[in-house]
Amino acid sequence: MTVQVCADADEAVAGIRDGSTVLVGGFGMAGMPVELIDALIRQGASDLTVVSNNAGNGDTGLAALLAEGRVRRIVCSFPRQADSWIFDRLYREQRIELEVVPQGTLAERMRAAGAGIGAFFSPTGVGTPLAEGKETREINGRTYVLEYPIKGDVALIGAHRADRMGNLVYRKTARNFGPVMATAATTVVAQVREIVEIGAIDPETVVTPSIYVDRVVQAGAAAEGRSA
Amino acid sequence: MTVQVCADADEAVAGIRDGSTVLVGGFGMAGMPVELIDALIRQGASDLTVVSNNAGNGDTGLAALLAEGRVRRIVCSFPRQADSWIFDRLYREQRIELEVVPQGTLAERMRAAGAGIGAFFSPTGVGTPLAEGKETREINGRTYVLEYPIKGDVALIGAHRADRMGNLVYRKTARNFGPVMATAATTVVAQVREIVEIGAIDPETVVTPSIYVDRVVQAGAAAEGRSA
Amino acid sequence: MNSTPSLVENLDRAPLGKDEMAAMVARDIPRGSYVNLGIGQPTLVADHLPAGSGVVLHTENGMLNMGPAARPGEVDPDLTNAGKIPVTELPGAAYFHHADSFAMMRGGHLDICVLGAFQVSAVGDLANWHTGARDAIPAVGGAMDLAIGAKKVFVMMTLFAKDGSPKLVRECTYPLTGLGCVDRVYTDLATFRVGPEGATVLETFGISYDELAARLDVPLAPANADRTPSPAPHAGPTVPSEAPSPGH
Amino acid sequence: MNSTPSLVENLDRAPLGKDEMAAMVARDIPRGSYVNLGIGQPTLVADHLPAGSGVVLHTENGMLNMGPAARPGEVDPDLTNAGKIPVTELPGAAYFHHADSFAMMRGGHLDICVLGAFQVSAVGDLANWHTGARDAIPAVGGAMDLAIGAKKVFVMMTLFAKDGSPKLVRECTYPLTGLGCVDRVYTDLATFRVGPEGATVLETFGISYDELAARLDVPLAPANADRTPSPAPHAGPTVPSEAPSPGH
Repeated sequence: MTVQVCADADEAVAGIRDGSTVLVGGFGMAGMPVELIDALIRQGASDLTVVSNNAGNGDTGLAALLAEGRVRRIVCSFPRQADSWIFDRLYREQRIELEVVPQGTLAERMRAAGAGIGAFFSPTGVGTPLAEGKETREINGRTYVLEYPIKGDVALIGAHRADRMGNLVYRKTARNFGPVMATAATTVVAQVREIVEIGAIDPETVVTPSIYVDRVVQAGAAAEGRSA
Repeated sequence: MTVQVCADADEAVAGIRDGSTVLVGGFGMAGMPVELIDALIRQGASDLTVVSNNAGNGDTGLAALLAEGRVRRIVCSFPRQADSWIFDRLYREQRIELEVVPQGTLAERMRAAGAGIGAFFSPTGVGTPLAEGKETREINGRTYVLEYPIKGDVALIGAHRADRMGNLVYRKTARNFGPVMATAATTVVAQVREIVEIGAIDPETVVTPSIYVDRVVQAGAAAEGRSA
Repeated sequence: MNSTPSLVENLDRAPLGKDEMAAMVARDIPRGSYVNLGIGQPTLVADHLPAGSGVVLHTENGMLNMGPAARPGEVDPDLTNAGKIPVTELPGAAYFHHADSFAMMRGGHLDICVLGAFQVSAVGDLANWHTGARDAIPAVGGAMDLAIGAKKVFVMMTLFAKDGSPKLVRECTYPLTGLGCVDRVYTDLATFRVGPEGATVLETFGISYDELAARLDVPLAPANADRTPSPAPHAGPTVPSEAPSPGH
Repeated sequence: MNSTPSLVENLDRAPLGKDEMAAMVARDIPRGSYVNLGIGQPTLVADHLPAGSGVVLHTENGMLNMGPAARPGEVDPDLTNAGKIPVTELPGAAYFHHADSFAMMRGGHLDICVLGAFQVSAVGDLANWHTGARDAIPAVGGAMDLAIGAKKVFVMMTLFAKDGSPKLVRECTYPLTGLGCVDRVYTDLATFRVGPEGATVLETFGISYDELAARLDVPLAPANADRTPSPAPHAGPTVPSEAPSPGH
């Protein structure tokens, strides 16, 4: 359905419910939808499951959402980082659940959700603690583990540019999880640097087609809106 | 490994062995690597399994390869067309084996081969003759059928432009199966309209990264070569 | 179900022609929908979408926001639809490869697809890829992926085959394309809702509900009536002699 | 196996430093290879690839033909490597999303990946993501995908841990990253081939083969010898007292 071009980040995250599964884009800070996360903190939804590659850095963004006690469970590949002190504390205090998923399996499980695949056999993690308790099968002499889709209620992603239909392009390695998460959530919200007219993006270069995008907001729009 | 920029289509298809599985790009004529198929006819490999969306049109290209009796088995989604008389005749004379695969399953099975997925559960075709004898499973209340990868020994694809590293871009709906087949074969050969210097393709717009491409040849190179 | 209007019997109208059926389908496509139109008759639906509808057309061979068929002089061999017919591109289009295109379908992202059919059953089973004839060459294309993928599947067909056999049936006798996947059926004589609750008649054209029910061997109910589909006997079809059961 | 040169014992050389190990790895990367360098020490390998090697670097966060780390003034927050360090782009680069990037790994398209390790077993099992400490927060990143994906996996590590325990082991005691996935191990004291046939010593640095064999509790063979790995007793390790077994 037609994309909603939002006036600010608050409008972009309106309606996210308690208990939602929220896919959060970004690899480190590249592609991280910082303004959408800040708006989600203001919006108030709690008891969230967050799916993201990392578990927050420093005291802002995803880390701030965690610090507010709004995340019940996090699904990620690499929570432990030099500056992941907020997650570290919550985890050691058993105030947050953690599911560690190999990075490629994390991406592929979201792709499966977006592509209507019910489950898939992956060679990643076979024989390791991360495959414990999972179904395995030998296919053509190689052992695989069965992995299930990860579907989001909401995806919050960062992109470089949107047109007013919702087509998205990214920039360099900030592309990372955005295009995959955009296929895997019921409501997809993109924070972009620039919104351009329909026809201004070359159809050959579109990375996330408009069909996947429900709401777009220009970064900085929230700040401008609040200062007005 | 470094891409081989071939002088003509004959060099591009050299070494294809009898009994190979050959993935052939194109949807109708769009993206069809006609010169590579013509070169394969000259090259002589036989007892081939061909994987392609269609089973040849008219008397040229894939149809001509079939007419030469070089294809033992064809895997495709849509063999029957107004101008598929060569396939039709061979099929009715039981001189060619046919595996009909739903178009999206065909694409996804090749993607699985390229992505190292051992098998996947698809909802397509459940309860139909094309799922007969296949393993099924109910996941979250929906029934899926288990599908296995299709891997090629060789892929012959058509693209619009290559750089001298082997990065490829396509044009409009001629993109179709090319990018998927390029991930799914041991040796990938691309026929392109233009070969440009390294750096001349914007890295944001590359559709098939160079890692997947083994040989490129400019369309028309063969004809020029032979007339010289 | 209560949001559906009650049955409308258009006794004064002639049965619908192809273009009128297409217009009927177009009327039911919400503004801004992402839609795939199957090859053949469903393609006509595009001509009946109002200007500014914001409907975005998908073609399985890797494109969103496909435009109308190319006119002479506009033909680009790199730009065709699923029927391999040269088409055009609208502003805001996007191209993608086949695995991505079918991931879009299979993943349930298309709002509506419109397909032709040989047979549809009252519970929404679809048969549209194979006549079951022993010497026919099977060819499925993207039909099975579309049938199970789109959020809503609309079928557009004549209600009776050339031999007079009904195409809305109790159970499909042709090889299936998908199970329980069809939501609506648009025909020359009537439009139907089909699904787990059976077949409901929404509107008729040049035929009364009772006449329609008599010609079909399918339990039917009129839209928004206080009764469930009438249990027609499973054995001993009530099909009149001019509508033989599908033989092949 | 016969194509491998015979064991070279460099008794006159000091054990290798980090940069010498990186150079040793770089020497064994064929021209034009597609290579992923793990975060940490393996990153150093890039500095030792000869000009014009044509080696193309992959970074898991979605890029091929990554260039060196960005110098001050070149930093672009949209362009980082797997370690989140700002990097640069070389001509002929390509960007792609995470599912495509890991499909590239898992699908076996990378020629070589170079990883650090806590432990490698003689048959090529790898442990490099978790020390097994009860209070450690597990974090795997892309290690498991890389371990099973690349055509060849090279490990670069010191042969002994800081506590003196050997890191080339009979069986990994740390949680595994992948089974039987490592092909070569580059250490300060020796380089090894590992795999189904066990561990083979290719070259030593500042230590003799016999001395090395005495310090490791692993059946070893010298490269290209006419004997298979010596069956060291499974119970009663022959490890000298200065190399305690890994405890944690």
